[in-house]
Amino acid sequence: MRLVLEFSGGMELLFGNQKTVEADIPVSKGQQLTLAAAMAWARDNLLTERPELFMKGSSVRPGVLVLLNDTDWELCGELEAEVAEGDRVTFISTLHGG
Amino acid sequence: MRLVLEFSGGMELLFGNQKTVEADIPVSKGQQLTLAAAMAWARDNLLTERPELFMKGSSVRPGVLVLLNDTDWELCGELEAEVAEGDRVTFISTLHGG
Amino acid sequence: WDGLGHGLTKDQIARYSRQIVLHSFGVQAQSRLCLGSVLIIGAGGLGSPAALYLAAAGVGRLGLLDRDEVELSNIHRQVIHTEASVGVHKAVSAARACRALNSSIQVETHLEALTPANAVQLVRQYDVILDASDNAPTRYLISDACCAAGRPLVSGAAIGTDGQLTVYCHGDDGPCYRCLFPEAPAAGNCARCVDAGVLGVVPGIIGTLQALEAVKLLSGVGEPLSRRLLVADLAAGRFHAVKLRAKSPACVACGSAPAITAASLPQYDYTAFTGQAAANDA
Amino acid sequence: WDGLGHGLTKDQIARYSRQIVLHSFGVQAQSRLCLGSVLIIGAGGLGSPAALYLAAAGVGRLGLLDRDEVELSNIHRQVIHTEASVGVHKAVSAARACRALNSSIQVETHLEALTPANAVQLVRQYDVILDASDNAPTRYLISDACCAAGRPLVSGAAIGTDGQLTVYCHGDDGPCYRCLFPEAPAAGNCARCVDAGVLGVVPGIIGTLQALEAVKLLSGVGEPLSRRLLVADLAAGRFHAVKLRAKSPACVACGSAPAITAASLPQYDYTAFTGQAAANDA
Ligand SMILES: [Zn+2]
Ligand SMILES: [Zn+2]
Repeated sequence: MRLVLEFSGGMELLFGNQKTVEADIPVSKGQQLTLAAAMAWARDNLLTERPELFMKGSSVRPGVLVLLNDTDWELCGELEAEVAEGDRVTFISTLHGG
Repeated sequence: MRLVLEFSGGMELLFGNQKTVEADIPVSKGQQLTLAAAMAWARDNLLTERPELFMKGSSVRPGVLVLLNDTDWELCGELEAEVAEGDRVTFISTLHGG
Repeated sequence: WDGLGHGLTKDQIARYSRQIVLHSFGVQAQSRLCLGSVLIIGAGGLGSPAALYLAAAGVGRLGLLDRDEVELSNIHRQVIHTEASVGVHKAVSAARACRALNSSIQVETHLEALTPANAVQLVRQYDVILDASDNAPTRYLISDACCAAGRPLVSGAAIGTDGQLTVYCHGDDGPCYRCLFPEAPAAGNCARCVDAGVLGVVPGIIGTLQALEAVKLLSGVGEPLSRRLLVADLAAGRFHAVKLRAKSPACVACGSAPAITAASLPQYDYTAFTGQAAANDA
Repeated sequence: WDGLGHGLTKDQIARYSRQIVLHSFGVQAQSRLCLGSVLIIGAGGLGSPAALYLAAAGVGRLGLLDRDEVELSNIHRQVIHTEASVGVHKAVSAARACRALNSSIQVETHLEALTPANAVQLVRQYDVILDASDNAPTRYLISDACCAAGRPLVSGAAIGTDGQLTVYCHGDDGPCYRCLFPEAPAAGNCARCVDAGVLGVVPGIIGTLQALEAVKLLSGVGEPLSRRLLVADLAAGRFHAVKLRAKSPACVACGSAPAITAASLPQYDYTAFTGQAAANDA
């Protein structure tokens, strides 16, 4: 399944400084792809350094906002949200600086 | 044909202060809708005042930028550009203030 | 002279005439600005433009809080200060600039750090709070104090060429900082901590946008960025608005049975919660 | 002390350290800023923040052009001026503020209006031009002069709660103002002319974004807004980027056989072309 993965607020530094990645994630026939699975795929296939800055256990680390098509994943079902062909999944690290 | 019409930079003042209008424009069977026709329809059905601030002859008045799906109409064929179901047509008045 | 019942003086009408003639703003909105108050926490990169624009716009009472002194290396982004104010307390230096812009408003300085002990009573004194701070523990403290005191919070942040902006604790359903981030990031665990530089104009843009949000909240004109996060990638020149969750009934700060209240907040250990002291993060 | 071959002094390295430590910027980009020059045309609502941030960022030579004096009703948006500078020439007042921020840069004032007679030679003296003016004839004149002199132009505009920003005359295919608007709007024919008010913070946001574009152009870091127009609806808190046409080979200013050149521009009648004098529009 083709997804657009976006990284911002510093998250891109963990992914080889890429802000946008067009990903093609293998899905078994008849299966749905969840945000949890998409995130694990990104960790295993795209992450270039310090995985502890991306995930904590099977979820995202504290301080990272996850969006599905520009909407907070909390409104879509979080880890269990189902993603569809062409969806955009965004990981934003919250900034503290001023 | 359903289009989204957007007005900005002061153009909205000519259209009852609406910035976004969901328009349903009648099209004869087998006919295409052009930007010229969409513009004429907006003039005849939505414009509430001072038509000379919107159009000049059959085109837009000088100082107004026309966009089709966020792209300058000059890149799409200007008046003759064909619009499709769901397209966004935007009219932006250029600002001079500072 | 108050023929229109708006409470503005002739001098105020002259000074703010370009805002008053604006149909969508007008004399009533200007009057609400002139009667309103804003506390800006941090007189640095974000607070500098926010303070200048809020003083200029006519916010009646402006509080400026900072505990640091101006350094030369601040000025590339903290444009409210000058070379002559190096070594001067930031809140004092910023207040001087605000008064020079607009002697008709009241400018108050708070020269102490914001602490659990003083946060709620400080926040209570103002209508709108601006988070222009630079570290995670202070951001949690400000959000909690705004929940406890019932004040809307304009939160801006900037680092590198990135900026973020939202309004917390607004209206019926607006979330607080803890609703979004109930668990603090581990100390040193932000991707940018190793590279704490910032292009000076980036907090300039975010801080000016914070002033805009405060003007919207005080004046009642426009749509505040509640439940929306504006994400700015300023190297690419891109702005992006994302839709945020509503407030959580389970939130320990703004939920239906909050553990953190005006009474309990002073005992809350922000250093333990975030694993970092208020000073060591940028 | 120039161990890295970047031409920065120890003082400059200290002053700009937070930009220099930024990986994507660094010492080379800072050095290009320090060796660069910007002309800001208009020291008003847009020019105020632009001048402050470009002076603070370390642009080596800053030109400030305005013909007006500061009035009290300007200050709600023109935050580089103070009450004490009411009656002072705007370029002089703005230059004073820039020098107070950064005595290590060169600040030049131009106290005359920009005219067809002086435009090309003024624009030629700087690397990047900022259009922070407030009327249509001046906007055409600035664009034409940038075409004739081969200078990139950062164009900002603001009125009410709306703002617009783009970069003209940049690179191989960037259009000029005339490529987009070959025919001038008729005098008084802008929808907003009857309602010339402006919320003060709106030009603040656009002017700060103009400073960002100038920094990008001078430093070579980031993607300038060429062939893109940023449209800001600041009442709604929305930014929108639109894709613009390339330059037109038929353009009278920047085309393959331009009628308007450095030699012919001084004779061009902007008042006749736009139907309005440079002063009577906001
Ligand atoms: Zn909450
Ligand atoms: Zn051209």
